[in-house]
This record gives sequence, structure tokens and C-alpha cells, in this order.
Amino acid sequence: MKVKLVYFAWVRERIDKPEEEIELPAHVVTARDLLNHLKTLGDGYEAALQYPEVIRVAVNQEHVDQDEPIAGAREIGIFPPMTGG
Amino acid sequence: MKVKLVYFAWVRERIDKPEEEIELPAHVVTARDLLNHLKTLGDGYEAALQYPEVIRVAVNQEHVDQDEPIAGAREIGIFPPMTGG
Amino acid sequence: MTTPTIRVQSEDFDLQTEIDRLVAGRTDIGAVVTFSGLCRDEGGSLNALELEHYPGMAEAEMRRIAELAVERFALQGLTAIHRYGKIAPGENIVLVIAASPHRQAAFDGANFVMDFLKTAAPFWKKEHPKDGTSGDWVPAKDADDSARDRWLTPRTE
Amino acid sequence: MTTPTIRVQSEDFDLQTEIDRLVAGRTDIGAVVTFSGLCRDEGGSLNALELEHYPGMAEAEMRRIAELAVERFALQGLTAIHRYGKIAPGENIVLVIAASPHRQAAFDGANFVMDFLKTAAPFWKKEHPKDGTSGDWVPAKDADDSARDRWLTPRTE
Repeated sequence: MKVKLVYFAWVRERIDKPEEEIELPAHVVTARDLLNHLKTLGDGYEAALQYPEVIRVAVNQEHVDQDEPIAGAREIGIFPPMTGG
Repeated sequence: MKVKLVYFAWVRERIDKPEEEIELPAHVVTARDLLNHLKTLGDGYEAALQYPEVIRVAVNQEHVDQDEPIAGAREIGIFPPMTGG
Repeated sequence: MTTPTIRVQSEDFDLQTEIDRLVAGRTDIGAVVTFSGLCRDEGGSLNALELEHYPGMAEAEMRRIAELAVERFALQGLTAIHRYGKIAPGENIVLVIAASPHRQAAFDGANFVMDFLKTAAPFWKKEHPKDGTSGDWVPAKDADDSARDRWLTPRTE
Repeated sequence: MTTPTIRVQSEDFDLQTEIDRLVAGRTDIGAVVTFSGLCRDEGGSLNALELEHYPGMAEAEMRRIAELAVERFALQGLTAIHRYGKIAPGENIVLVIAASPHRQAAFDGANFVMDFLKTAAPFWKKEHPKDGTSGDWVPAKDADDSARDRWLTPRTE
């Protein structure tokens, strides 16, 4: 499955790109699996996702818990806790 | 003691004047005494002060309880509960 | 200590202008909460409300309440403006602005001022109906006393 | 049901203009509460905050939160505007307006929207210091989670 990933704030800065399309390996089922997979893709990813428990994930622009499956996602947002307002 | 009385809202309408100066009889000590004295001054006063417990009194532009003495007052405001805001 | 701005006036006010006055030249204010109270016409039968006030005492009570709020909530700025005279449905009656570094204090400050203003500031509303009859004075509401009294109970916040 | 007005924009906003849009032609609104959040510079060392957002999702989350507030507090109108891009100290970042027949619902509605917006709307703040160094991303605050969570406990109001 191909999916579009979009990154924001310091996650975007550390991965050093705003978005990309990747092919998801079959063992990636949940949002947490995805973060763990991304961590293996290089130093930037490693730095961005060093503490995956603080990272927020949105599937098709809706917040999801990290243990939710991401099957059917067209776009997955990955970002730090929000600090707007 | 001479004192200036100022009336507002339906108290003013029923007494039919916005203010007046009166001479306080010696037996008028508290704000409640004053209301009871005014009630004897005519039909308008009687109608305005029919239920004296709802009437608010201010001495020199500060709220007072009806059992407070009014000695030394220059100006006494007499009015219904406030409905601003 | 912050000195509140208090005004009793017949003219309308502009919220942005009043906020700008409060925050002008400052960069330490993080949160501004405003409350505006409007003349409401539930049944479509109201021509206007007439606001009567006790000149001098109205300003003094508003200032007293405003100073209590500034101290209790450590506000950086507070403005309270109350109109008098005839006010048509949809028009502004009262404005409170509270400024603070953080949002909850600004919310609480504006809320506190409104609750006390309703029950302690010497203003009275009379209805002027569209049908030309002599209208009634708006009765005071017990709910307003209850709203005020929640600030008087021992603090749990 | 009331449809909230939601905007994500780089331009500033004018409170009175936004309120006028909300109440125009209506005479059933009695209370309008606004919250504006400003860029704050505690130490005098800040050149600007840069607000980044997730386009599309930011609007969708703001709308979701706004609709929850409209339903929960029976609001007659709700506007939420959040800016993005570089914002200098003293400038507006966010605006929430809640309108209701009565004042407490308007206060609660605006307060609720701000608490959820802080913790759920995808916006991030980066500091740009005056000294030209690369600034830090503003860290999320536990206090913001606590402020949100008070709306989730069983209601006592």
C-alpha cells in the first residue's frame, strides 16, 4: 500500500521534508508500527521519532491513537503535540 | 438634619420627583427608619415604598444595609434592585 | 497596580478600538476576553430599552468592582463601559474587557465583573414597547444574585 | 443548527467587524464573549512567533470543536479564526467569539473552544529570537491538557 506522509513542526525539520509518498511494508498495521518503521529509515527519522510516545498521528486529517490500524489511509500526518491558540 | 434624597427607576416614578431635600425627624436613625418615615408622606411615597424590604439604599453613593445608621449623610439614594449589565 | 478604565456614556463603543487602547504598545498581554451585553428583543415587541443610572455612584461602583477583579485575578488591564439612555434591540449596552498573560484569568476577570456589575452597579432598565404603551421596569433576577454569590464561596479554583 | 464560522488566515482580524457579522440583523442575542490570544514577549527577546498549521485538518478540527461547543452550550453564533505565518509581539494570533441569549453560556462556549483548540487543532509555534539565532519550537503545556480535561469530567454545572 502506498501512502502520503505529511510532517509538521520539528518532525518536519528533523526529517527535512514536508511530505513524501512511501510504500508501507506488510508488517505495518497500526500508527505505532508506522512510527517504528519510519525510525529505521535514517538519522533524520531517528531524531524526529526518538520519543514516539509524544508524537501525534492523524489519518486522513483526523487524530488517531497510535494503536489504531492505518489501513485505508490516503494521507497520514505526523507531528509533535499542538501548540496553537 | 437636612438631607438630599435622590430617587431612581420606579421609585422615582411613583414618588414623582427625581430628588428633594427633607428635614429628618429625630426618630429616624437607620436607613429602614427613613423608608418608614417616607411612607407616611403621601400616596406616591406609600406606593413606592410599599415593600420596603426590596428597596436599596445608598448613603453618599455607597450601598448600605437598611439597619445601618444614616447619620452624617449628605445624599441618600433610594431605588429598586439594579438591573443593569 | 493596573488602573481600570471606567466609562458611563450614551454613545456606542467599538470593541477593537477599546482593546487597542488597552494593549497599545504592550507585548506582555497574552489573553484578552471581552463581554458585550446587547439589547435583546425576544418577542419582537420592543422598541427600545431605556437605561437609567445614578450618576457618580454608577462610575464609583463600576470602579470598585473593577479594582476587586484586577486584584483577585492579577489582570494587566480592565475596561468597563456602560451605556445609558435609549438603546434599540441589537445594540450594545455594556462592555467589559479583561487582559491577562493567561487565558483563564482573563475569562474569570470579565465574568466576575459582569456578575457584580449586574447586581451592584446602579443601573435600571425600562422597556419601551412598540405599541406605544408605557412599558415595565425589567425585574431583577434571582439568577443574577446566584451568579454573583458563586464568587463569594470559599475558593476551590 | 447554528453553523460556526471558521477561518485560517495569515491576515489580522478586527473584533468589531467579526462581531458585527455574527449579530447583524439579529435581536435575539444578549451576550457576546470574545477571546483573543496575542503574541507575548516576556523577555523582550522575541522578534516574532511563526505559526505553522496543517492545512485542511486545521479548519476541520476547528469546525469539529466549534460544533461541539454550539451544541453543548446552545450557542446562537460562533466564530473561530486562527492566523498562521509570522506574528510579531502584541499582534493577534487567535480569535473566538461566542454568542448566546445569556452570559454564562457565551463565557463557557468561548472558554471550551479555546481549551480544545489549544490541544487538538494542528498548529505549532516557533520562536524567532531578535538575536537572529534559530529559535525553539514552543513546548506543549500540561496545563493545557488539564484545562481541556475539566470539560470531560461529569458535569456539575
